[in-house]
Amino acid sequence: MSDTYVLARYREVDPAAAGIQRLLGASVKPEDIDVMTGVPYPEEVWGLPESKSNIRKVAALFWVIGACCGFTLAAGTAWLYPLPTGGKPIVSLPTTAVIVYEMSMLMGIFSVAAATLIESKLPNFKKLPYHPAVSDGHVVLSVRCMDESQATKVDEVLKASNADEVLRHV
Amino acid sequence: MADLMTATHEAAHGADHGAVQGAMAAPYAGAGSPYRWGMSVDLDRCTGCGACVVACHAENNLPIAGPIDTDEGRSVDWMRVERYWEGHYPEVTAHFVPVMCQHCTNAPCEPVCPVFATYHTPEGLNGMVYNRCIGTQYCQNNDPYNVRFFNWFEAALNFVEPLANQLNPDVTVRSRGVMEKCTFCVHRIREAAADAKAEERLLEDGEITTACAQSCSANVITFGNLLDPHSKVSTAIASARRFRLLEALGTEPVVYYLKGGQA
Amino acid sequence: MKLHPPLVHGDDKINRDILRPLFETSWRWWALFGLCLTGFGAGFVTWMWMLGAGMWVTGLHRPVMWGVFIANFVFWVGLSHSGTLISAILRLAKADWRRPITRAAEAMTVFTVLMAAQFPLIHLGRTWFFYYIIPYVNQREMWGNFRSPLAWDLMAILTYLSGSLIYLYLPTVPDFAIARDYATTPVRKKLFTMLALGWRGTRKEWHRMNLAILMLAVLVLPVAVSVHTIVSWDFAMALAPQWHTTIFGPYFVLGAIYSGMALVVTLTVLIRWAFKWEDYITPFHLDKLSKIMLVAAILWTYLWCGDYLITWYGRLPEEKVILDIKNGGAYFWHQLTMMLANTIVAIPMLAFKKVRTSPWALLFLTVFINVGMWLERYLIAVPTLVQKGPAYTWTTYSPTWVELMMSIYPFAGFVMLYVLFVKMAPFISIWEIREDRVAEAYKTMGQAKLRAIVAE
Amino acid sequence: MERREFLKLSGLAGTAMVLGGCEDYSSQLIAYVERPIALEPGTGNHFATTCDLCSAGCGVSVRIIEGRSVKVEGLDGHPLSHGGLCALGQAGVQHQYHPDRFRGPDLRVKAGEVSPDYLKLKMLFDDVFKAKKRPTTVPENFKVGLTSFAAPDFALADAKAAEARKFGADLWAQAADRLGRVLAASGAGTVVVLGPQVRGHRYQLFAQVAKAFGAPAPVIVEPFGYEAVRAANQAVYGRPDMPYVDLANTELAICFGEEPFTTGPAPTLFNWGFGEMRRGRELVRGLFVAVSTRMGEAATVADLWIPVRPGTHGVIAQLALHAMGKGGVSVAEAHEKTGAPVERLEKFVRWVAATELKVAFGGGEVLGHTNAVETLSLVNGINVAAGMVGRKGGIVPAAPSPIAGMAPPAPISYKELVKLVDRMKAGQVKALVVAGVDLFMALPGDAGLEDALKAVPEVVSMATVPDDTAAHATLVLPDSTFLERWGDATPSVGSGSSVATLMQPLVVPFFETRSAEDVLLTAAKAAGKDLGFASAEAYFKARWAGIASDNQVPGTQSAWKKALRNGGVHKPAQGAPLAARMPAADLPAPRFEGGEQDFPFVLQPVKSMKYREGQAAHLPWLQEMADPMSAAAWGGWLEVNPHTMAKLGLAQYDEVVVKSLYGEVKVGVVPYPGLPEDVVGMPINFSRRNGTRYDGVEGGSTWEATMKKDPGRGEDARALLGAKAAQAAGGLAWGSVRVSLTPTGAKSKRLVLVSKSIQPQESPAVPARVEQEFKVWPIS
Repeated sequence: MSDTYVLARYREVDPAAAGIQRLLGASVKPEDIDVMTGVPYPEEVWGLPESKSNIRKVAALFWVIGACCGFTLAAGTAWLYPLPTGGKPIVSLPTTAVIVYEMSMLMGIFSVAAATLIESKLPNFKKLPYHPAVSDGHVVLSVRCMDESQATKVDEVLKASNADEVLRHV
Repeated sequence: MADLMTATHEAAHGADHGAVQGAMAAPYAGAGSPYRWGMSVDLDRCTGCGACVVACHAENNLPIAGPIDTDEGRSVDWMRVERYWEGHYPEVTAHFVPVMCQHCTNAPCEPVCPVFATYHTPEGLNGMVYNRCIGTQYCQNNDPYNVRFFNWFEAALNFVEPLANQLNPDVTVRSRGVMEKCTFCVHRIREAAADAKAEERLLEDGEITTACAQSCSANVITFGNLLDPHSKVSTAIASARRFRLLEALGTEPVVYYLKGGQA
Repeated sequence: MKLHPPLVHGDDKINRDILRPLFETSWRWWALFGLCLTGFGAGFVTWMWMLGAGMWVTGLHRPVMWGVFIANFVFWVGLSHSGTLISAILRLAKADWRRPITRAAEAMTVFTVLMAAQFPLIHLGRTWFFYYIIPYVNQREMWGNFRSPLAWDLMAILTYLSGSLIYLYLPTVPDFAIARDYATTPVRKKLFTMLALGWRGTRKEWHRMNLAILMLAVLVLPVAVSVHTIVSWDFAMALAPQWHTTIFGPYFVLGAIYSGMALVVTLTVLIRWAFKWEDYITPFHLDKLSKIMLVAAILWTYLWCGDYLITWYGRLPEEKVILDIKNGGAYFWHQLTMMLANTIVAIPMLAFKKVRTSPWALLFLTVFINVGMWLERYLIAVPTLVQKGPAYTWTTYSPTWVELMMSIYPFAGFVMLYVLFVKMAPFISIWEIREDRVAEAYKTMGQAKLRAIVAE
Repeated sequence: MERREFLKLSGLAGTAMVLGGCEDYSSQLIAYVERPIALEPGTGNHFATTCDLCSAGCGVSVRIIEGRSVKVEGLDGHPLSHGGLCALGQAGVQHQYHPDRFRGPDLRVKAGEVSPDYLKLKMLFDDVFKAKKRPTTVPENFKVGLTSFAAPDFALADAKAAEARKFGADLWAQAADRLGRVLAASGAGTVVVLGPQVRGHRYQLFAQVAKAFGAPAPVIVEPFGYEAVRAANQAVYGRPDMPYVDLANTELAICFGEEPFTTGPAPTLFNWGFGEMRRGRELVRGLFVAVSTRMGEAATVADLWIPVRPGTHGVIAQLALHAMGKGGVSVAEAHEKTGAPVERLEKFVRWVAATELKVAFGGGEVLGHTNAVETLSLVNGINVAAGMVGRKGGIVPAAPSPIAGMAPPAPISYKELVKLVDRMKAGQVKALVVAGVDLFMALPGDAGLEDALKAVPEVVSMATVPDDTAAHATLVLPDSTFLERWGDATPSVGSGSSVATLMQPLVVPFFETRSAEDVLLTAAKAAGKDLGFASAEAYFKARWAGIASDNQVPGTQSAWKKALRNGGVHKPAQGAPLAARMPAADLPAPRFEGGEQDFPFVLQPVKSMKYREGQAAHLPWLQEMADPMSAAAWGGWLEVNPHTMAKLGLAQYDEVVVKSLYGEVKVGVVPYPGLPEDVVGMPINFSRRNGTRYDGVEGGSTWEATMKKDPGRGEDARALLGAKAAQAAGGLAWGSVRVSLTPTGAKSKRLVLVSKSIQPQESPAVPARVEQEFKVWPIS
């Protein structure tokens, strides 16, 4: 049996945040609670454990890889097939530096974009719990429930937290 | 890394190409070529007769641009005799300077080509590979002597039949869209060098010459091996009259001019 | 003041206002698109014809190998600068007034670079072999020459284009999601579902998105600077008089920011007028943009004067002859118009708040500035070449109709892509506008005690 | 293997590249292992022959690859070319492969109207080209570069070539018949006119044929010739021929008006001499002084240029005599008469006085003045006064040809030519045979040559390439080029050697052309006057029989073969001593036609090395190359002093109408600082009314690659000259016309400038740049 999600729509942030506190109080695990919003809110708003991300590290790593690629491209290929031009050394550091710079930046940018998508599990066209009111600025809580009994319990908690709407996503 | 760079650099250019006479004595260490082609142009002998210009056209299949394109600056003269006026009548003087590709040791046109269509050969020639050229025209921009030429149109079409029968089969007719320039008659060098190699000997001085030098009855132009201290060109440029065009740019041309006048 | 989202989904005013151009198409849009398509098509046909005929159809000849084509290239690369660059700077500086501007500016970057990147190809003698420049493994075992500034150009423009595209696309994903939710026809629904990548606005997605935007801003900023620096090096690496100067890097970058800001203002004014977005783009925003433009104008003028003075003072014969034809010869009017546009008229006018906040005055001024900036590119490329090298080979240059067509081509192409983009994505970043309003609205939030302005 | 056989084979092997090959061979194959010894596919061979594009007669070495002549080079060790060759000689291959060359004989029914037979022949040859160069994908009229070529259809080309050759041969049979009939019918009314480059036994054969038919001896016409030089030489040296000016060994050379290095009687020889004089000796560097009105190439390279008013060159000769204490005029007087700067004159006097070995010679612009003979006599007088006649480093008598009776008589003078034209007009000439010269190039516009030719019932032209004379011909019998035929020459100027050069057919005649000798022999035979020679080869072999004793080396090649190999025979020699009479001291003032009021400028016609006496005008290389001084190309230009231009409000490229008493031409202006303010220069003989696509007055041909309409070369400067202006020696005083300039307000569409930056006053940096380029850097 697949997971059941209980969605709660709030017009305002405060009741939504309060709702989360109630859920936590009702011993719902923090990792089962997700918030969908139309704008980014600071993490602290929800009182949930902070999200972690490796984007910075990935970017740094690929920046270095890009630099190496740039060096290989500029210096390595010149050395593979040495053709002297204009009295300049076959491996000319100043010109190589330009390529190293551009390649590292290119790889850095690509890696940031890729890491963001991968960490966010995007693109994802599966039917995941969602409510189009998010687009209008509503806050939607999504709670993953293991079974029907838990879902019913969560339903009650959310309804009690002034949610404008509570529905199920199967 | 530093070793690698030094080694390759020297391979290409010889350790010290800055000093004038010393440069020519220094071989291309890595490449080991016994030749370094150079030229002297004695301005004191030159009469501006233009024989070299036609010789170059005949030898190298230079296209005929026609009146309109010539006026628009699209004629191709790998070799040209520049004329400079100074002053006013009657205190007027003029100078002739035959100018062709200077085959600079530090050629500014070479490194800017993104596809290696032009590069420096071990024999010191500024090589031009037509079929690699994509026509960025950057080399001409970076060429302080304006001796590179672009093929604005399909040259083969202006060699109206039967004029095309005159074409030299040793030299490519360049296609539209590529740059070209004086090659120091590289096809002559290659042919003779191959023959010499088959006979297991080096080319002797005077065995080959360029079309321009050959045509000049006033013997203005001398072509030869700068590494051979006894070659005619080495002897000719051992002169106080020697100078090179735009020498201050540091391009180190191998075409040496000998100043005209009573000096 | 509290922000009150609508009671029912699909009734949000911001969403409706900003998404309107995506879903409604007027005859005026078709007219503009048609006009641009015609111009673009005519330019493209001209290009193809030139490919068949040869470069002799242009006014180029020895030694003027780079004429209007390269001036166009530099101009369009320059225009691209104020999009990504300014957006990145403003994001990093957390300048909240940027919000209604950035999307239009970033899109401008992508499309101007797309136009600019064609010019090196247009200019090639053998365009059909352009791939020789791309480093790929081939049977000849030959690679490109990375000592050539043109190879740097390739890398820089590639990086810049990729970076700008990503930098434009990623922050638009949440807006694509909104468009997806608002779309009514199946085709649009499908399109925006694809573009939105399944974005739901979860806590993690927003966290990563914000981090990614920050990282991209950090990375793309130096790339933008390097691109125009490298374009300037195409000139500065050449041993040609007036080109071979160290000032070209910063000079080009500042010129690029200047002309780019001018185009941003032009577009902002026009968008504001066309879509009646006066509520979102206010004179306050125009004032801010104009102030950046003013700073760029002053700095550009400073560098130009420095370059001029040094050349004038040095009196190197080969540089002086080129200065002479700009000061009193064939290029006198070009230079005068350029100085009028970029300095003499622009700086005093921008000093007045009245001008800075008046959309129509700004429209006139910014278009004039870009005329001046195009002339500046032309003045960099052409006078040096007509009197370069031995005086025997000096010449003159006058463009032909081919160059004219190829100058119309990028304009038409750019506007065409831009108006197409209007149909593809919200032109103002909806979520950023909303974020701004949210941030201003809340003083205390849930469990946190926060200041009035909140931002990630 | 005999050379002739080899040539046939080489033509055959080259069918892939060349039309050549006689019809008998063109579709056969020869086994590679049995190929002639000299024929290596892809490898060039050099053969010696003689250039006949001007009267100098330089020995040349021609590179032949697979039956094609690809390059004409100087012949090493030849006394005239010294291994080098001038621009014109090198363009010989373009003469050979000129696209507008006559394809074969044109037996016209009416003068000037091309016969249907010729058109058919032309079409047949065009079909051959089409079969070899077949454009695909793009229609003919869109030849802009997309054109790609289908594989040549050699079988079709061979078939067409065979057809064309056969048809041409048939035409030749008729043509020879017709020529024979014409000669027989006209008898004493026949006039044979030959060009100045006819310097060998060709003249004797023509003379023999003329005699056989009862016609007077052929005459040689030299356009813009050296009548005055010959007259002055006759007066001073006692012989009219041109001696050897030994520049190589002299200390001071004084050149009066001549452009010896570009257009003189033997440019290669003088170039060599100049190089040797300047830098050929260890210790001595000879000085070169140029005396001229217009600063040309000689004045440019001179150590001292003495600018003189038009026609006053002789005063400087008098000054030189004065410097040597032989009368003459003083510096002050010379300055007054010539306008030359005093300090230059003083320097000149010092140099003349200080040097022992000196040589003076003249020509060029001096020849155009009414006082040319007197001036040149005074110039020769310098050599006499300095004791340089017959001395090394001075005037060396020209040695006769090693083959006696080879040299033709001197060309007729301009005055005699005019008389001939008058006789033609009067209907006294029944048949005119013209070979190797375009009479229009020798006469001013108002000479009425066109009417005269119309009055001649039979005009036979032996031109290789269409020219104005051929356009009026009733019978065109195209001569083969010097690369395709037998011939010989002895130089018209002294070279310090006794020289006879041999011309041999190096390639098969490209089109259906025949050498004039073959045509004459056949025609004579057809008319029942067999001269006893089977062919041109037999004729020349017989004439050269005399060299056998000199050259025979036992056990080696025959003398004939050796001569062929060496391109003739030559050995250092001097002619019989010259007389050394001092000329008359007086110098008449030059006369000019046209009043100073109406015609404020003196026209200085320029013999440009681009066009020479007109024989180079049809060659695209020479049309396209920049004139060394004006940097103009493709046709004519008008040289005007920049100050004059400013006064007239003229700018570069402005079109002006140049008007003289005799005619007017429209031409574009080029600033020329090397001319006085009241003199304008314009090249002559650069265009033809009925020329080829390259030298036509009106354009018409479209440049295939660029689809640009050729504006044509424009009306020639000859139109400005008057026919009556003759000198004492009978030469045309072509430099004695005054003109007016009227701007048309338009820019000239015909002016073509290779270099446009020739206004020093407007580009102050030009001299600076020159300084920089000429800067001498110390040796490290």
